[in-house]
Amino acid sequence: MKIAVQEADFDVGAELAALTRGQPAVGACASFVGYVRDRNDGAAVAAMTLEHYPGMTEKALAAIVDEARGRWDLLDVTVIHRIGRLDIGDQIVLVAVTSAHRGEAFAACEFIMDYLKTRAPFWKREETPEGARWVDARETDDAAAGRWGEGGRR
Amino acid sequence: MKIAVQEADFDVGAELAALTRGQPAVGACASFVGYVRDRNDGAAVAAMTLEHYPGMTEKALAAIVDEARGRWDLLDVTVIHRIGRLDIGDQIVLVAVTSAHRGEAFAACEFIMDYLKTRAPFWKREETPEGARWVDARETDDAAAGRWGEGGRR
Amino acid sequence: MTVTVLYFAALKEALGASSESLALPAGVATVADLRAHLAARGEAWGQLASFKNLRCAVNQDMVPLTAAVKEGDEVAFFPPVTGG
Amino acid sequence: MTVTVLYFAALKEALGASSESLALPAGVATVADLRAHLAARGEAWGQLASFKNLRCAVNQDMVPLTAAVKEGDEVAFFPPVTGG
Repeated sequence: MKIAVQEADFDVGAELAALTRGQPAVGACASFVGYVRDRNDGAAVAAMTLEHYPGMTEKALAAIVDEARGRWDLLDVTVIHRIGRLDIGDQIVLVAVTSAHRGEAFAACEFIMDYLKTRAPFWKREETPEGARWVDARETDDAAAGRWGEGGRR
Repeated sequence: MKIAVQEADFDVGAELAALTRGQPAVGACASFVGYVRDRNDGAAVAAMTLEHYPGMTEKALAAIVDEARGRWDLLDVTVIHRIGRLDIGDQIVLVAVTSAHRGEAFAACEFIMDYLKTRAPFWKREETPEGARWVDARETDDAAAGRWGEGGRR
Repeated sequence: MTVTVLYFAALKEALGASSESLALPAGVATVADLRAHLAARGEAWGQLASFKNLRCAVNQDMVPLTAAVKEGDEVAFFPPVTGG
Repeated sequence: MTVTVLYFAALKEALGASSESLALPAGVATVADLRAHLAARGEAWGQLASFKNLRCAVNQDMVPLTAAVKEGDEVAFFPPVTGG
């Protein structure tokens, strides 16, 4: 398991290779990368800065990954989340999950992203033509995390 | 949209970069890679050979991707499926989907994999200690594809 | 009418054939008719009648066995697919 | 008792404070009590009482405002998270 919170960019190909190389039981790798978009909530975005809560961030991500490993039969998980100033098109987050079978890899990858969005202490501040603004939490993210309930697949 | 059926291996990092580079509207990229596992249905597997139906394969994959684009608001899709002889740990298939938001990217990526598993004319032949054998279709794959029904998210 | 018939994977091995061009007698109007016509050759071909979960495609689209067959069609028989 | 209090993101900006070590009067037993104690400072601090969807963590675990506060705890207040 690898969990990293860092300013530096990451190399998705290298991270997936590290998860799967020399792992003959791996049949499936589901992954997700989030990027800085040029628009959000109807406004043009020029760049953003990601603030976090050092210490709690790593702890929260580890707890989310542990919960995923308790729900599904996973082989390995990598979560990398960037902080600091990011430009349009920059990678923000990588979640990659390996398993013997695809269903578990897909479910766990989406679960980790949904929980990360509502439980990991990161905050985005966007730069727009009207000035900088803190991004508001979305109700759809709470709904996405809520789908997973207790025990059921979703 | 890129659909390829090829003997050559593929570079996941390069394929994801090609999908997202210079695309400022991309907020999410969900991807899946399938690998040759060392075990299947309780037997050790040494290698496998993938046969396909040339012509129909590309047509079936394009139809599956079109169906996904009709169901979700996607920005781009890449599907690469290898054929020929593959060793343990080799990459078999890549499905990568970009969208503005993660929910659509995840759903479409899993949908394409589920449909590919039941509708694209590929057949796996495994080499085991007891000789070569054609892999049997799984009922769980039919069930996975059936989840998507008509119209609903799943 | 004349059609091209293709066989894949375990079925190709069982029949010892991968493709053929075939002139069909009158009365062969559907894929199911074509299967029965081929199975009537006997020996290995008899397996076509009982092959488990036999799938078929006409002109590279998967179709049910009740689908029509026309002059010049490419008809393929194969087991359930197992890619990915 | 003495606790460390942290503020993040929009809340940090609104309060003009990022962290402080604070000796609490008797009667402050929960995070909600602590919030009321801070809001009573007046001016910008009054926003704490009405901050929309205020979240809190004690010793780096997200908890409800009803959670207990003990000597030496690290208590954090922040808006709903928006990472990913």
